[in-house]
Amino acid sequence: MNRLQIPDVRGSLSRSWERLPRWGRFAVYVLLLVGAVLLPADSIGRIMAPESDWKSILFFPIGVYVLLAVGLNIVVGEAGLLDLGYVAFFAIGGYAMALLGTEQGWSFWVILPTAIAMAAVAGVILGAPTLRLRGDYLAIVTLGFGEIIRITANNSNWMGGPRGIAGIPHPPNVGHVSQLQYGVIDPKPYYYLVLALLVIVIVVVQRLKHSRVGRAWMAIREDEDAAELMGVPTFKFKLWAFAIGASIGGAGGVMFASKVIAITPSNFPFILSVLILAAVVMGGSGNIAGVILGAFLVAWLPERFRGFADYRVLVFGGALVVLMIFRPQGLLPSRQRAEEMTEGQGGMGSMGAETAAET
Amino acid sequence: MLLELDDVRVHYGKVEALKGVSLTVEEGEIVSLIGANGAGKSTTLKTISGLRKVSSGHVRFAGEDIGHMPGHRRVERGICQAPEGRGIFPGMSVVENLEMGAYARRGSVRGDTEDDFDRVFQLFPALADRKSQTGGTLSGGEQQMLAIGRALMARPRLLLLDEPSMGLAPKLVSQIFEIITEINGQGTTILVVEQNAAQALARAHRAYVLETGRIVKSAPARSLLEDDDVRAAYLGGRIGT
Amino acid sequence: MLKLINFAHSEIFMIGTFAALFTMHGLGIDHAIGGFALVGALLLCALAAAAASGGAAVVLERVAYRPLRKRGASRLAALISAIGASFFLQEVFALRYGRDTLSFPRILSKTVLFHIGDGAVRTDKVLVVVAALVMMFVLDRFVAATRLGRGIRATAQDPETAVLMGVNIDRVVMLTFLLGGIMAGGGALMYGVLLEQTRFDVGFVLGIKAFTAAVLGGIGNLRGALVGGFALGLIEAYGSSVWGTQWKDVIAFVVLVVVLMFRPTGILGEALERARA
Amino acid sequence: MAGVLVDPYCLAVIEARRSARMNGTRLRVVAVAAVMATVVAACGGGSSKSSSSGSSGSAIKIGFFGALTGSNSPQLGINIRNGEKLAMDQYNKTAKTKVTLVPYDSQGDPAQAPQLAQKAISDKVVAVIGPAFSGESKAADPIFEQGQIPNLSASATNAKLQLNGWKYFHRLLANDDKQGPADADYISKKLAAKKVAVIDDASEYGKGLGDVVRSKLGSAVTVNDSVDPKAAAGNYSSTVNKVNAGKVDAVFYGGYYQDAGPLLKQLRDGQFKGAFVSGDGSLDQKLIDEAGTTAAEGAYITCACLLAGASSDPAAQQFTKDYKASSGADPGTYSAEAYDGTNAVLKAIAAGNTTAQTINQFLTTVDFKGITKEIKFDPQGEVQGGAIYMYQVKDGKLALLGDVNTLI
Repeated sequence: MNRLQIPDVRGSLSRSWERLPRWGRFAVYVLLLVGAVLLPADSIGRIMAPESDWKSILFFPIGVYVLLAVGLNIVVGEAGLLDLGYVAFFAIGGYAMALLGTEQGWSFWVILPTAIAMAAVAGVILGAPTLRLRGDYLAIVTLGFGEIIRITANNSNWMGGPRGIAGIPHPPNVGHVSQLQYGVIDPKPYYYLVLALLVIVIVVVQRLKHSRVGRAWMAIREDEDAAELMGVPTFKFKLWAFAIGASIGGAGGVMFASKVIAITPSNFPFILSVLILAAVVMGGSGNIAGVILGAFLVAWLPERFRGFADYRVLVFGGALVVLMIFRPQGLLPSRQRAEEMTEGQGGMGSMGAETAAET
Repeated sequence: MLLELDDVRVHYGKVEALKGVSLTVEEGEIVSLIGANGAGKSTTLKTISGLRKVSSGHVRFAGEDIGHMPGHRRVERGICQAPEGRGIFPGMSVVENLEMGAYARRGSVRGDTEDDFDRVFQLFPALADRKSQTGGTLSGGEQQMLAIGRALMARPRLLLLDEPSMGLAPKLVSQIFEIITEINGQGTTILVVEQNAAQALARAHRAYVLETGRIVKSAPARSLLEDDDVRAAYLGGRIGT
Repeated sequence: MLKLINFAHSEIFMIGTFAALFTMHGLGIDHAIGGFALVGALLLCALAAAAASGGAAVVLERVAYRPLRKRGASRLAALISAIGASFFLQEVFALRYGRDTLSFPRILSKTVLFHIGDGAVRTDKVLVVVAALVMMFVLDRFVAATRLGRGIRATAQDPETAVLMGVNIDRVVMLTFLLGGIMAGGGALMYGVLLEQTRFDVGFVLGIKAFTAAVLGGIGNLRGALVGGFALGLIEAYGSSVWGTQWKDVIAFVVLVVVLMFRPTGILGEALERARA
Repeated sequence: MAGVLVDPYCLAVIEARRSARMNGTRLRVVAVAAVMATVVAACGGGSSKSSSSGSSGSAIKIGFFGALTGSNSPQLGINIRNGEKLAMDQYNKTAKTKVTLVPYDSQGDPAQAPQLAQKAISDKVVAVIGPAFSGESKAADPIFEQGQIPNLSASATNAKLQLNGWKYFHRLLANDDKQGPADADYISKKLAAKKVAVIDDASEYGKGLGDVVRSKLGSAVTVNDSVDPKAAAGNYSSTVNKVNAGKVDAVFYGGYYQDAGPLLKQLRDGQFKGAFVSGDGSLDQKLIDEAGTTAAEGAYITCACLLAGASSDPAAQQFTKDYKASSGADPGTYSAEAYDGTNAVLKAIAAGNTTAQTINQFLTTVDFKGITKEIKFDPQGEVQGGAIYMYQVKDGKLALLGDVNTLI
């Protein structure tokens, strides 16, 4: 019975959302956007990050994590593929920015689409031989891919080895508006840049979700065999999910590298893949608002509790367990997902039969 | 009364799958439960076996309320099910699958189960030839035999059969039902769920008709065979043997 | 075995190494010993490590897995829960015992018995290989031939039908974790004897390696895990001698991808080709 | 609550928790509980902390930048912070304008460095001791440069940092371009090794140092290996096999003591009899604990730093005593450098310079005798005359052999 109570409250929220007229929803979007634009204010920062620089962490980790989580959500939340090596695409974007920026002298705006394409190609290269695998097999292969990229960067002199690459150019300034002057000191322009990209990505992803592609992903997630039998070219759509997710990761990497100037392979550890995955799942995989919330919390909480330094990871680990116990479907689950859960068969297969409990 | 369901309700999430099912099975009977796809037949069996939680109502077995008892303890009480789709363990050999049937009888050692093996191999000689073959490599008919044989290994007082004829050739179907009658003759009470209503009604003593989570008819099986509604809905107007 | 990546298994292993270390300290061992004293001490350490790891595994199952199982949560949720538990356990040990490597005392003198080519065959290595093979054999027999072993396999192959056969799933899952924990504890002692060190994050990489080996051999297949482990070890040794140690993981993963391309369920295949339709 | 600064966020949280309880909806309590537990607990910790640093608003702030938590925190953080703190405590005893220490715990993670550097700027610290790691220096120093905050590293020895034309960058010890050749010279000249194995930990620091040694030794290097200690999980058997197969006279290891210890132990277990030489990352008593006294005996370790406890200089011995009284432990690697660096800043403040710019100006001309060396910076920010010291493990302790140049 308890189980029913939880989706109910959430359900009433989403019902009132559905009742909102078109202009009402639009107004909410505009309000959210205005809120996001005003977010770097110092007064907010004093509350949100008293022991760190709020404007900086709004770009990284918060902005970048949110972007990565939205990208990974396509792979995990929409297509139901477990990817434990998502950081690889982030790294590819970062290194593309670093190498093309320092050695070829390309501009940020040229590198961004190039890197997105490169990451997408990498997604296809990883996906093509491996996407026929399922579950744990796919997980370990993706994990391996992430490690391969990092180790290769660490051991290849042309990628700077463990020293990485320094002197990465910033994006060129736009006009004389202070929000668009990309330098070392002011993090705000980078935050607005990542915000703009995020808005574009979200619009595109939501459109995609409600298109034929999105329905195909849903079918794959729910029952791959059945989808295949119904004539959904599952392999093609899985590859699409991988490529689109990868390209968003790549874009995140470009942003990150152009802000921090110097990157090393240690910027792209396995644990980052895990954190982003945790963000997606704890937020509510498949629901973009949930994913954003999850990524925000994963990025923000450790910064908020700097004073707590030694216990941060401990508490984070404990909180993940508690959260998964009480809200296995995430903080803001997607509606379809919630229904899959109550049926006891999540997209990745449930943990076992629902058996009558000894209560 | 061996088994009694009293106004049992079961939910899947928000959907009510059983809307107050009441039925009884007497010692020594074959009772069959017929109905269309999605009527709640399998859910009823799963509820009796403890795979589904009862939202309200009672399940009584041999006078004891077992509605909230975990599934594995119900097996110890003597309820054993051959599930829909047979549920053969594909990685285990025929013998190992049969041994799984005797799992609930804790003290069971080889000597003790010897008789049970003999009984199963007598009923299903085909299995005796395939003792060491893994379950996944058997044919559909053999798997069904194995599923029933495995359930018998538990020496059940009540045997639950979920669609024993599903996916089998007509000749095999009659064979299976003959064996079911034989098992019943040896003293095991049977509750069988079937879409092949003709066979089920022909072999059963009594029958219930389930429609969208409710019992809509209950009568001696023979009389249902003559029932016009039932014939129209489940027998396609044609009476089997 | 139960079809989930137990990310926290590395920490179960880590707890075993600490238990073995503390037992050695408790016994006051500070130099290599021999004869019956050695056998006794090793058995005590094995017992302590197995108890600690086994106990931790059972607690983990109760706290981080069972509630999710009861709620019919997705495997993804279980994965995150395990990752959370893994972070938590690592940090508990990091905060309590520091982040530096802790050394084991030398309990067994490392005498070279003979050489094969350039490789020296040493007492500790022989002991570990023998002990590992014995453990594998016992586990293999246990799962194949005992009632509980059958219950475990049945649950892995088809949990719902297992219940219909009278298997108490909660108990079987718990005992599976216990068994896994005991094996991890045994492995932890071997690691301690062989490499004489531990650290709060010692399990992490080993966990990933173990998982890789299991996938390489075929999940849920004990012999597959053994084959996978050997194959992984050989690949890594070969890779590091030819291309340098820094590339061995890359080589191992590339081989893994190639193997999975041709055999999507590992070298020996999944023991249980579960009908999915 | 009196005396404890409760920040508004915490109040909001307490309020939210109260209203959740009143509404009584199970959902809210459950959903928020996990986060709440964190928040409430952390508010306690966080607010008491902010009260201590907030109360001394009038004092001049000097930052610390390095790893106070995380895996390298003992060596590249706590040692340095304690040295810095000692200098400031001594100064505060007599000075009119007090100084306070503001820690920025980077955990050695370059990804966290930019926001912390930014925070240091908005906190208006006048100088920073750190960043401790070379990696985080590359991410943080450009921000300090733009923010015009003098930063003095007691430990980052990457040989490229000084080449960026930074005006606010300083470091208190010689860089790897000096340490590496010193190691190589010692191995080839003093130890007369004909065949050398050079192993590194594939980290920015370890590989950097290893590569300098490799290029200096040239063809004498017959075995190379690069092992990420995380990936090795403590097992160096393939490296040991390579070393033995190469029949080398000496092994040089570029990496940190946590990994050098097990490697050294396994090398000795594997019957390697030659010399073991390593760099500053291995300079820690724990190296001996981890390798075991027998295996560690005779190992050589270079460092551009002066381990005060191993020095017979009276000033260093006095420092060792004070340090021990102040932090309850022996001074570790880089403690004395941090102490000297802090004193350089304090001398500027004592001379009336209270802004970051004037302190930086003062640092260009500072010249005094520190514990470790004459403190005087060249235009690139490098301390002048930084020597490379050679240490050796003797009877389970780190003993100072002396300046490498004088030993050869």
